[in-house]
Amino acid sequence: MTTTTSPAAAALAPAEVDLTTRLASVVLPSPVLTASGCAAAGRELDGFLDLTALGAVVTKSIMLDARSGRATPRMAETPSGMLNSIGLQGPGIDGFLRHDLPWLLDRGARAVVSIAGSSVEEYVEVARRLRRAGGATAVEVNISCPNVEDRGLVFACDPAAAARVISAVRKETHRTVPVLAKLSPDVTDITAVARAVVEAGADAITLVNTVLGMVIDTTTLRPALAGVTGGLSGPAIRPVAVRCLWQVHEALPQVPLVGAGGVRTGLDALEMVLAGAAAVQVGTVVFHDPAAPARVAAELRTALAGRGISRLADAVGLAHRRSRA
Amino acid sequence: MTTTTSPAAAALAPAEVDLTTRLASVVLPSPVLTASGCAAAGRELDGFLDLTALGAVVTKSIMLDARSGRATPRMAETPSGMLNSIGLQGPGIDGFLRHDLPWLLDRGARAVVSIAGSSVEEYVEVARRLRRAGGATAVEVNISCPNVEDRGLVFACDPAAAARVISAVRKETHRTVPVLAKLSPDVTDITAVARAVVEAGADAITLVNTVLGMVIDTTTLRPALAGVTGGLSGPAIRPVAVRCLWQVHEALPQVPLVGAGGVRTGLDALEMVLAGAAAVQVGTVVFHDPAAPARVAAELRTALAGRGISRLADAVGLAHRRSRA
Amino acid sequence: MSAVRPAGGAARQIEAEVLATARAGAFVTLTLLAPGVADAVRPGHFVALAVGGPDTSMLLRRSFSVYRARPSDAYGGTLEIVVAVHGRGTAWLAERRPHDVVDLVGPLGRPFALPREPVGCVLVGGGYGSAPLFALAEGLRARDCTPHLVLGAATAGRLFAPPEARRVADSVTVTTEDGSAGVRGLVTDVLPDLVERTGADVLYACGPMGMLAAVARVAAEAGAHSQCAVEEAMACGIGVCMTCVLPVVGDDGRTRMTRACLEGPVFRGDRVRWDAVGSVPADCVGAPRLAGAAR
Amino acid sequence: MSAVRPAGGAARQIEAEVLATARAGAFVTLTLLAPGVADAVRPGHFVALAVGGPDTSMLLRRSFSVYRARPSDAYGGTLEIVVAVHGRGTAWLAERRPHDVVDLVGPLGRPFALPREPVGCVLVGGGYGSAPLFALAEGLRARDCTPHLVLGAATAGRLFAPPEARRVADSVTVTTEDGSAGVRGLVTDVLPDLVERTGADVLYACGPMGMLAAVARVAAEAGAHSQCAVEEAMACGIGVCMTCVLPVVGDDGRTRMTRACLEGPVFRGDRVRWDAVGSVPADCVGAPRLAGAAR
Ligand SMILES: Cc1cc2nc3c(=O)[nH]c(=O)nc-3n(C[C@H](O)[C@H](O)[C@H](O)COP(=O)(O)OP(=O)(O)OC[C@H]3O[C@@H](n4cnc5c(N)ncnc54)[C@H](O)[C@@H]3O)c2cc1C
Ligand SMILES: Cc1cc2nc3c(=O)[nH]c(=O)nc-3n(C[C@H](O)[C@H](O)[C@H](O)COP(=O)(O)OP(=O)(O)OC[C@H]3O[C@@H](n4cnc5c(N)ncnc54)[C@H](O)[C@@H]3O)c2cc1C
Ligand SMILES: Cc1cc2nc3c(=O)[nH]c(=O)nc-3n(C[C@H](O)[C@H](O)[C@H](O)COP(=O)(O)O)c2cc1C
Ligand SMILES: Cc1cc2nc3c(=O)[nH]c(=O)nc-3n(C[C@H](O)[C@H](O)[C@H](O)COP(=O)(O)O)c2cc1C
Ligand code: FES
Ligand code: FES
Repeated sequence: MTTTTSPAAAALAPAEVDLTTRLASVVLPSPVLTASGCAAAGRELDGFLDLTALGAVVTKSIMLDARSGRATPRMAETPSGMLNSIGLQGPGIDGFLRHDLPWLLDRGARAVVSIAGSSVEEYVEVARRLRRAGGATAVEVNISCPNVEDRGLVFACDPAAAARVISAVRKETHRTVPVLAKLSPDVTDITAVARAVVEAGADAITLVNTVLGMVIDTTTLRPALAGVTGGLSGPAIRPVAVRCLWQVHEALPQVPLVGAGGVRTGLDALEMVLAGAAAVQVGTVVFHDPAAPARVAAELRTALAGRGISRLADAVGLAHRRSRA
Repeated sequence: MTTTTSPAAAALAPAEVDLTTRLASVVLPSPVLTASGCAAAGRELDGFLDLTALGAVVTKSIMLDARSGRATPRMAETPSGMLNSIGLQGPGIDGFLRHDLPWLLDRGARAVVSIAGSSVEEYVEVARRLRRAGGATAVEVNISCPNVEDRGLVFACDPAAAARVISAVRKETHRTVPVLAKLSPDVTDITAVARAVVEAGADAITLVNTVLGMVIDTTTLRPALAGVTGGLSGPAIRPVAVRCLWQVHEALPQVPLVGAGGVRTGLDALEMVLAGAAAVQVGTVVFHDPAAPARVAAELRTALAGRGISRLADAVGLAHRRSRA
Repeated sequence: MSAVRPAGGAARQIEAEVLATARAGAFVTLTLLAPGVADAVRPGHFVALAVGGPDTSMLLRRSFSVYRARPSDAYGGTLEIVVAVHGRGTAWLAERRPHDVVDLVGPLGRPFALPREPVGCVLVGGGYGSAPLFALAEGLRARDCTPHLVLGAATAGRLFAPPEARRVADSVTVTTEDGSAGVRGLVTDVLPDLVERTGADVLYACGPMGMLAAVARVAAEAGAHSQCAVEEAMACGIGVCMTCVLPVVGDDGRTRMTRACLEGPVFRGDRVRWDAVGSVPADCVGAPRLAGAAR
Repeated sequence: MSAVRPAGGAARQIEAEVLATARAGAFVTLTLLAPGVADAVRPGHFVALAVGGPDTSMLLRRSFSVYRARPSDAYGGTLEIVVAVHGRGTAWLAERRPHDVVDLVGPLGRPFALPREPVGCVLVGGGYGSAPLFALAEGLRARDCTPHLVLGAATAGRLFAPPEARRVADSVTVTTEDGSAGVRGLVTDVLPDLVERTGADVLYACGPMGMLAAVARVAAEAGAHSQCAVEEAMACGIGVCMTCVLPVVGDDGRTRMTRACLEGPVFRGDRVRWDAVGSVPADCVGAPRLAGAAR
């Protein structure tokens, strides 16, 4: 019989655990963040949790101009998940910098600003204005957007296109502000895209965006979403996110990773940390439990303490080292 | 307000619904099949349901030689799904043809025989022996196997490699026996692989095999599966399967499709039919409910009747026509 | 109408104990112990309940108008909701028994705006949409307004018309499509007449989208105000996901895709682009200039 | 030992009503109405229960040894299982109340083989692993065998030792690792002595893998037979998925990865490759010749 040894170290008091984490040049007091598009720009969650205690608020991806987003229905519930097709509704970068970012910073929270574009130029312009305004702890680049200059092909699905966006945004961003490339899991080889964005200057990688899915309404006999297909998120996709983290950490062990995809509990966060994530984002589960990011951080602290792990940093990628041992 | 009109046709009696379906040259009395690897070779399900009433039993993928499969643990439960890493354990084609297929045919059931290989030559040899033995209603080619001749790259992840396998198997298979290519959803562009296998001679396409996933055990701090990564299946992935069916039916409306991925109820089956599937497979849900394929067929019949659809064939791809209307 | 609710809104997340359940026609009413929430509820507010228990495959909360709230009763604050069983989530709620606990977030949204003057009001409810109107009628009476109720449904069984209806309103008119109760027809068949007869200055409505559009039209034709509570599919209920939007005209005259959970569910009837609900009007702020927008 | 169970096995799928629940130390026992199943149960059989209700996120059944089956009692066939709460599925089962219904498939697997001669037997249970041994002891007595029980656990609370233990067995020995009940130590500390004293010809065991391996070793050293019921993670329980395998030597002397749900859970102790459980021995039929097998 193969014995499944649990780590020998004795349990600690939760308060003894050091949860600080590093994403390239930035140190965050907690490894638990919100996920882009699942926390708006933070304000609506205030009161449900302490925004300042989060690693950061990752804001809804912002484009150059105001966008209406798609028609409704924009969502469908699926087993242990949901499908969404919002279409990046938002006020545009200027409105965001005037109203949303200042509120978040005044509140004392850290902001990871997610940016999007439909051309390399649009990403560049959004990054430039963001740099001018200052205040962002990091920039997360949502490259799961169709490239209007290449037949609507999604940037994240092509290593070269992904690299072009990241390299352009990296140039437009102050060197002390890390650039996170957020990848789509809908690719044949996630490590190829990861390598391309790291070579292009990404300081860290967020894994994963939603998985392309679809629901057909069996009453109307049509697609449930106005946008026909949509992004699948929630606990249903967690095994996919963990697999992507594992593969990318295996390929690029030095690159800080941020996990996203169905994190519901502190043990889910720990699972991602063990796979290689230095931080995790809580997205869809916020819709179920608005205080989830704070709860997940507390549960992660307890879980690390119970396993005798005194520093989060020691747990990052630990499953790789233990499975080789 | 956009009104969601449900189909005007009046409800029918379930018995009036014609469930027969056609997969290329073969007509099946029911569109509900088992899924490869989720029903062994049918025998163990006998007693839980009437095997002869199924569209067909799709047998566990068989390779040339006997295989032990992987070490354990081979499974982990996930939210609304599970992960497996069996490693194609089986008796090899000769043992299968001697013991398993004859039992199924004697029992009066139809057999869709799933074959696998680690090289084009292995697929060819398995197909050849299968042809010699006869009895298969169709051959399903599981191309989600690593190609030992190309650094372990999975055939299904490369349109050219996928096409080579299908074209070789098509040549070795009697022309009245349809060849189904079973695709992996883990690709950037499923329609590219679909086109390639159809050009190579596939008579129909099964969508989808499992999604590559991973679970880390937060007690042992190691991968939960001995095989590290595994295949995610069950209702969690249904939106991915429906999306693949939709995309491939949109691209290749003339090609018969077989849906697989999280079918639990008759409405789930209907959803896949509306997306373009002429038949569906019930896989993981059999572990929950051994009689599921029979129940799903009955529920599908009732669902079609309630919507005034008298022939399954009329519902295939209907959501495409209704969403264009 | 388009400002974001100030940060730190009144909404709270609590574990609410089920105190009582009852059947009312096709509906189930749940009475929930909701200290700290019940006090803050105004007519038109809604609450979002987690469904299915800890191992559920249902990730999203279900939204319900508050039927009655008792801020400081013997239990320290209770509220009642009316549940129509629709799919599995509402079925689960209808199976709850006293002492069970449900996770509740509320109060959510903006309530009905009340007139400053003592005016005539007509309150129109479709199906369970009537739920918030009885407390609203009481609130209107407290301001010396004269509330008249119109309750409609497809059939008698789908009417929610509790006994207090006659007590809280100056008149109650019932319509059913099949004539199984009250006047046969739609609420809008009786509405113009009632508005004229009562000289109502404000119409309040809660129910299906088509009914709300009709009420808004009747109000406009009669030169009255209208306040319509919409029901849009909501993933979060708290303003963070952008799934619940509909095209609404702002104070600046421009149309925006507006969150029903945060800036609604109650909207001025003359501000909602009823004909465009479900789509993005071409003149909407940020409407796509070309087809195929980003995910 | 390696033949497939004949098609149309005795297993059935039923909706089993919970008749009674009880706490027993760290365990909960459930009594289930199982007509058509209870009759076919022999000691060592298991049943697989669906957990979590209709909207659950838990897809897989949970397996339990049958503790007692009463084929033809007043209810028309009942069976009892002993549940140790481990994760969410067992927690859900432990929350069931009389009149609740659980979906059950059974009886599954191969039961313990009984000796043809009246011989001495030692029955070893670890934790809830003792559950099937009491009915087994009764069955052995009915064949004029003399059963001796050894029940072990980490602590007294994790022992499952119901009152009838003393009635059904000629002797009962208890061990706990912390000494909180019976002899301090492992069952294997007392086993060789007991086997020698009783001259047992057959050892039966159910419990953790390490314990089973030790029992099989003691049996081999004493020249006795052993019958060991293993507990492997099972996705289907009915033989279709191949998740529950362990390396077992067949009649032909060759090792195969063998399904615990269909050809077990009871195996001859001398046939299981205990040291290789969890791995594929290199001499196993079909063992990989190179690393990296197909998915
Ligand atoms: C502001 C508001 C107030 C409401 N008040 C009431 C009330 O007082 N009484 C009452 O019975 N119902 C009310 N509803 C509708 C109620 O929320 C839905 O019937 C319920 O969410 C359906 O859940 P289900 O699991 O039964 O159905 P399913 O169809 O299985 O639900 C699947 C998903 O779709 C969403 N959904 C389905 N139908 C609706 C709908 N009509 N509106 C919004 N989301 C929907 C669900 O929330 C869920 O996420 C209200 C909805 C809103 C938005
Ligand atoms: C033949 C057999 C007989 C058993 N008899 C009993 C019994 O009489 N009493 C009892 O309390 N338990 C028994 N078990 C163990 C019981 O099945 C598990 O404790 C239970 O499945 C755990 O489910 P969970 O949801 O609580 O745990 P989780 O860890 O949440 O389960 C997750 C998944 O892992 C599987 N799993 C986890 N632990 C085990 C385990 N130890 N064995 C098999 N599968 C596991 C579950 O089935 C599920 O699919 C038996 C197992 C087998 C195979
Ligand atoms: C409603 C919704 C909106 C989203 N919007 C964005 C977005 O604007 N930009 C982005 O990068 N990801 C977006 N995402 C993806 C999430 O940030 C996250 O990567 C994904 O949902 C997986 O995590 P989760 O399962 O925790 O939600 C969105 C997800 C949801 C559910
Ligand atoms: C335990 C298990 C074993 C499987 N084995 C095979 C296999 O041998 N060949 C194959 O083509 N697919 C195999 N599959 C994939 C299924 O046939 C099916 O494509 C997939 O699981 C999605 O359907 P489902 O969600 O209904 O299970 C297996 C799936 C499971 C869960
Ligand atoms: S429901 Fe999420 S923003 Fe309104
Ligand atoms: S549990 Fe599926 S084969 Fe044994």
